[in-house]
Amino acid sequence: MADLLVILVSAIFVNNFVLARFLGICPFLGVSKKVETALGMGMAVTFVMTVAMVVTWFVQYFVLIPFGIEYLQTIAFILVIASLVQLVEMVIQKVSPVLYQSLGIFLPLITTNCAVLGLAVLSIQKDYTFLESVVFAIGAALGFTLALVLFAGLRERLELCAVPQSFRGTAIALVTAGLLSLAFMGFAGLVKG
Amino acid sequence: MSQQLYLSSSPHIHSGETTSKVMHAVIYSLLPACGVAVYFFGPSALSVLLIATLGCLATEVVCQRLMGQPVTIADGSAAITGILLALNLPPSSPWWLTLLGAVIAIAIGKQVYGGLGSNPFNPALVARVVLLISFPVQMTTWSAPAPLGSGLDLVTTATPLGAWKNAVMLTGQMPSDLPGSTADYFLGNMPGCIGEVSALALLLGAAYLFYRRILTWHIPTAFIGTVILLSGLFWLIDPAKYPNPVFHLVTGGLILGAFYMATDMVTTPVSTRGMLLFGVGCGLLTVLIRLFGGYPEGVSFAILLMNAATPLIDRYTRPKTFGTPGQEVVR
Amino acid sequence: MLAAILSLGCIGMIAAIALGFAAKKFAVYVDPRELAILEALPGANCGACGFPGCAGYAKALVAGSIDLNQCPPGGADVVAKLAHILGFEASAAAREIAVVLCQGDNRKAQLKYHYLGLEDCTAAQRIADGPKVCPGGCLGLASCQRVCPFDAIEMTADGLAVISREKCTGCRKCIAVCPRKVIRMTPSEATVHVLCNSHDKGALVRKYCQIGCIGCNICLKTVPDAYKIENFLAEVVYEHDAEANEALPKCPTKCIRDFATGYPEGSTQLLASASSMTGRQK
Amino acid sequence: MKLKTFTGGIHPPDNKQWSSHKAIEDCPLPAEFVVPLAQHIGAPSVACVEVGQRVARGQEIGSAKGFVSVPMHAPTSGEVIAVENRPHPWGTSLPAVVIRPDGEDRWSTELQPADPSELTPDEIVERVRLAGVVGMGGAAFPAHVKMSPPPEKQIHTLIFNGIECEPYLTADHRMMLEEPERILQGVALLQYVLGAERVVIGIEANKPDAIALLKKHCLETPVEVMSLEVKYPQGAEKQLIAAVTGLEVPSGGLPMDIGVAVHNVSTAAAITDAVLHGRPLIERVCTVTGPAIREPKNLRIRIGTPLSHLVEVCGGLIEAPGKIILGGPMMGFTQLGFDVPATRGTSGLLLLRTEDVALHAESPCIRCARCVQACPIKLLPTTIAAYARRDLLAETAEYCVMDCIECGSCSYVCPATIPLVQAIRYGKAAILAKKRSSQI
Repeated sequence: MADLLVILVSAIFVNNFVLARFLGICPFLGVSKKVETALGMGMAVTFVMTVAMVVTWFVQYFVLIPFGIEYLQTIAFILVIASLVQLVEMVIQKVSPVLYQSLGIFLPLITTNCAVLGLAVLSIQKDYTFLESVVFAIGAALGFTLALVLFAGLRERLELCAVPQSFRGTAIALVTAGLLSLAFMGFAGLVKG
Repeated sequence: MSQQLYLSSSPHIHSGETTSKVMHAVIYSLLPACGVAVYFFGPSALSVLLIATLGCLATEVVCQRLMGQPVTIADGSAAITGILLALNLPPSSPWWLTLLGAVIAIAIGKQVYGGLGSNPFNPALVARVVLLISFPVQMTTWSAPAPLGSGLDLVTTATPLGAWKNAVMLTGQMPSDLPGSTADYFLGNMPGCIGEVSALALLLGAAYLFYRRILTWHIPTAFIGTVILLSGLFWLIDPAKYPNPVFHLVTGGLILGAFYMATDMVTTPVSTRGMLLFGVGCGLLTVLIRLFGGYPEGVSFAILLMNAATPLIDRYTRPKTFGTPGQEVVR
Repeated sequence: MLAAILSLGCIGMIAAIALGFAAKKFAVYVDPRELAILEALPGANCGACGFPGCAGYAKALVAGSIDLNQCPPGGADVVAKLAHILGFEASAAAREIAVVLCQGDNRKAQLKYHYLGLEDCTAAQRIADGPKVCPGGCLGLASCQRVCPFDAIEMTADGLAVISREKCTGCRKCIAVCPRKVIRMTPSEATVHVLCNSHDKGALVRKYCQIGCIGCNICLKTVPDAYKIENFLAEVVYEHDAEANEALPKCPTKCIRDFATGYPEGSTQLLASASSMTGRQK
Repeated sequence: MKLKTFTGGIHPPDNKQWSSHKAIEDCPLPAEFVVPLAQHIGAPSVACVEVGQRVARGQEIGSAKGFVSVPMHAPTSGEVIAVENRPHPWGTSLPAVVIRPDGEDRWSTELQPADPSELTPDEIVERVRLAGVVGMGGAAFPAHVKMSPPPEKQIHTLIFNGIECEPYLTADHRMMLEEPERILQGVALLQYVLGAERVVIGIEANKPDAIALLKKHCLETPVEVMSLEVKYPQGAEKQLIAAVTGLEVPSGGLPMDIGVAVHNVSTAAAITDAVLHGRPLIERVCTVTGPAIREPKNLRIRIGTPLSHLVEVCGGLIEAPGKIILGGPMMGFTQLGFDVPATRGTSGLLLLRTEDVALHAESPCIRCARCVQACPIKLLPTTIAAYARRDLLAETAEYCVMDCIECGSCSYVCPATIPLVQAIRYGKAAILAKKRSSQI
C-alpha cells in the first residue's frame, strides 16, 4: 500500500510527466490557453492513459513476452494505443455527443502522444505489477492534469499582461513552462520514486 | 479659459498613494535587515547587496531601452528585486554569481513578461532558484558570521537547517550540537543567506510596512501559522528527529519569505481568502520540503509553486459579490 | 521472425477490423463542403462576417443562410473559391477599404479641454462629447488601432489615425468602434477623398481646425461631377471621381487628399509602390 | 460603542470645513434661468409653454412623459424667451426652457395647500408627482415611483439618508441643522404613505450637531436617529441599507425587494413643501465650495440658475479653476464651463485649482488589491477593468461588472492611478449596447 502511495506521489509531483520528464509537451502547450479546456484535456488524458496502460500491459505480458518479440514493443504499443483512441473517439461521438463536445475534441490530440507511450514503456521498464502500473498511470495523468491546469491559469493571466510583441504566444509560454519546471524541482528528493 | 480645464470621469480626487511611494517604503523597510547583514558579514555582504541592486537597475534600463519602452527604474521596483535577491544569496557569493542572478531576475523573471505587474513569478526567487540549481556549490557555501570589530574571519560552515538535514540524512536523528542558540538565530548571529539571518531586523521592517498599510496580515500569518502547526505536529510525533517549531521559525528564510517574498503583491492572490489559502499552501510546501525533500530550505520553492497557483486561487476565491446569495459564482 | 510478423499482423488486423466496424456503426455525418469551405477561408477568425469564427461562417454558408461575400479579408479570391465549392457563379464583391475622414491632429485642430483618463475614444466621447472642439474629428485615442486585427492603423505622433491602404482588408471593425463615425468605407481604387467629417458652417470650422472642409463649393465648381456638398461638407462622388484630383490645388484648406501622392501629414507610412496606388484601371 | 457601517469603503479627507459652518443663504435671482427638461432618471419631460408666454413661479413648464418621469416648473415668474437646446451638465446640449425673470417672483395661483390628515396615501403620492419631486442626493430618481411600490412589496423599514459622505458637500448637513421640522414632517408623511414599521434617519458621526438636534426633535416620535461610522460610500443606497439593517439588496434588485425604502433628508423636505403647500420642487440647497472659489457658501438656489451666477454670488474666483465639478469629488461630473445650469440633482458645485487636479500618469497594475479591499460591492475592480479595456465582454460581465455602483473608491485608492471606474463604465456601456443590438 505504501509502495502504491509512493508511486502515486512520485508520478504526480517529483517525477511529473510534463515538468520533470518533459513528456507530453505538445498538448501541454497546445491545450493550455483556457482553464476549462485544460481541465477537459486533463480528464481525457487521465482516461486514455489508464485505458492504454491496461491494454499495453496485457499486450506486453500476453503477446510480446510469450512470443519473444519485446524488441517490437514501440511499434506494437503505438499500433494498439492509436487504434484504441480512435475507437474510443468514434464510440463517444456517436453514443454521447455531449461528452464528445467536452472531451472528444481532445482525443485525436492524444492519439500517439509521447506521454501515453512513455507511460507504457516506463512502467514496463520498472517491472511494475498490473496494479502498480494502473496506479502509476493514474498518478502520471493527475500530474499531467495538475501541470496543465496550473499552466493554463498562468497563461490566462498572461493574456491580460503587456507581454512584449516578440515574446507573445508560444515564446512566453515556453519561458513560463521553464520557470514552472524550475519550481517543481523543489520536490526533488521528496520521495525516492 | 476652457483650454486650461481638465475634464475626466469621476472620481476627481485621489489618495496620493502611488506605486513608487509603495516601492520606496518597501526599500526603507529592508534597510535594517541590510544593516544587520553588513554588521555580521562585513564587506562581502555589502558588495553582494550593491552588485545585485545595481545589476538589477542596469538590466532594467537595458531591457527597457531594447524594447523601446520608457525607462522606469525610478519607481523602485527593480531596486527591491535587487535587494531581495541579495538577501537571498550567501554572503560569500562571487560577484559573477550575483550579477548573473540580477540579470536573470530582471530579464527572465520580469521584463520578458512586460515588466512591472506582469510577472507571474517573484523575480528574485526565480533568480535564486536558477542559481541554486545551476551553481549548487557556490549557493550552499555558508560563512559563520564575523561581527564587525570582532576581528574574526569569515569561516565556512553549515546553516542550522543544513546541519539538521545532513544529520537526519546520515543518522535519522536530530544532531546533538546545532550551531548557535535560538536567541542567536533571532538576532541574526548564524550562518545563512544575507537577509535571512536576522529575524529581528526583518520584523522591524515588516512592522513599518504594516504601519504604512502596505502589508496585510493575511499571508504572513497564514504562512507562519501553518509552518508552526505542521512542524509542531511532527515535533510532537518524534522530537528526537524533527526540530521544534521555533527552530523552523527563526532559522532559514521563513521570516524573510513570509513577510517580503510571499507578500509580493504582483505574484500573489488579490482576495482575502485567496491570500490565506496562498499562505497556507506556502507553509505546507515549506515544511514538506524542509522535512522530507532533497533541499534543506523550502521557502523559495514553496513560494514559487504557490505563485504558479495564484491565477487558479484568484479564480476560485472570488469574493461574494454584494447582494448575491450564498456561494460565490465560480465558473 | 514469423512470430513477430504474425503477432503484429494479428494485432493490426484486430485493430483494423474494430475500427472499420466502428466507422460504419458509429458514423456521424459531416458535410464535406463545410470542411472544404473552412479550408478555403483565411482562418483569421476576425468575425467580420458576423459569425463566431470561420467555422461558424462555413456552417452558415452550407446551410445556405448567408451570402458568399461576407468575408472581406478573403476578398474576391475567396468568393470565387466558395462559389466553386457551393456550385455558384461568383458575383465578385467590390473590395472596399476604410479611410479616416480627418486630418485634424492635435496640432491642427483645437481641443476643448484636457482629457484625463482612459485612453479610449468611446470613453472620452462620453465626457462632454470628447475633447476636440470639432464634433466629428478623430479623437486620436487609438480605439480603432487596438481593434484592428490586421495591424493596419497607425496613430501619428500628434494623435491622428491613418489606415494603411495595403493592410486594410475592409473588415469594418474600426468603423464599428469609432464613436465619431469618422471612418468610412470607400472603393479601394478611389484615392481622392475629402478628409473632413464636420458638418459645421465654414466660419465655425475655421475657428477650430486649420484643415477642415469649410463647404466653400470650390471643388464642386472645379469638377462638378466628382463632388457633392451636403450640410457644408464636401464629399467625393466615388462613381464619377476620375478627375477628382483636379480640385486639389484649388481647395483653400487642403482638406482634399489624393492618397496616390502620399498619406496625411505626420504619417510614417509610405506608399507601397507607385503602380499599385495610381493604378486606377479604366 | 462601535458604530454601524458596511464592509469595504475608504476614508478620503472630507474637506467640509470650507462650508459646514456657513448658514444657508438665499441666492438672488439671476438674469436668466435655463431649465433643462431632462433632470432626472427616466423619460425627459416635454415643454408645455411657448416662447413669449408669461409664466408664474411654480407653474408647470414641462409635462411628465410616462410613469418614471416628472413635470418641470418655472423657478420664478417671467417670460419664456426660448425653448431650445442648451449646454447641459451631462456634457451635451439638451432641450431646455429659458426664462427671463420679471423680478416680481409671483407664485402661481394654481398651487393649493392641503391638510395632510385629510389626504389618502394615493393623493399624497399624486401631489408629490405633480410637484416633480426627485431624489435630491444626486441620482434624481423620481420620488413618487419609490413611494408607490407594488402591493406585494410591503415596506417595513424606511431609511432617511443624512449621510452626505461625499467630501466637500455640506448642503444636507445645513438642511438638518436649520430645517429639522421641514424634514421631519416629510418623514412622517412618507411613513404614513408607505406604512413602514421602522423609521431610521442615518447620519454619519462627523455631524454630531445634526445628530443631537434631530435626536432632540425625535424624542416623542418613533423615528430613530442613528449615528453611523464615517466612511465613504456610506450614503450609497445599498451600503446605507446594509449599515442600518444588515440586509443586502439583491444583485440587480431594488431596495423595495427586501422591504426597505431610502430617501434623502432633503427629499423629505421637498415632499413636505409639495404635500402641505402644493409647492413644486423649484429650489434646493447647493454647496458652492472648493479651493478656487473666494467665499464658499451653502446657497438656496432656484433650479435652472446658471453656474456663473453661483460663482458671482460667492465672491467670484480666486484663480481660473482646473476642474469644475457638479456634485461631489467622488461621483460628480466635470463641466466645460459655467454656462450650464444647476438642476434638481445639483448638490454642490466644486471648483478645484489646477494644482488640486490629480495628474499622476497611469502605471501598470501591481495587483496590490487595495481596490478589492475598498470595493463596497466586493468586486475585483482591477480584473474587471483589465477585461473591459480589452473588450472581453463575456468575462467582464461574469465578474459582475453590472453590480458596480461607480462610487469611485477603487480609483481613489489605486496607487497605479488606473482609471478603474471609467474602464468599468466603458465595459458596462459596451455590454448594454451589445444586449440592445442583440434584442433588435
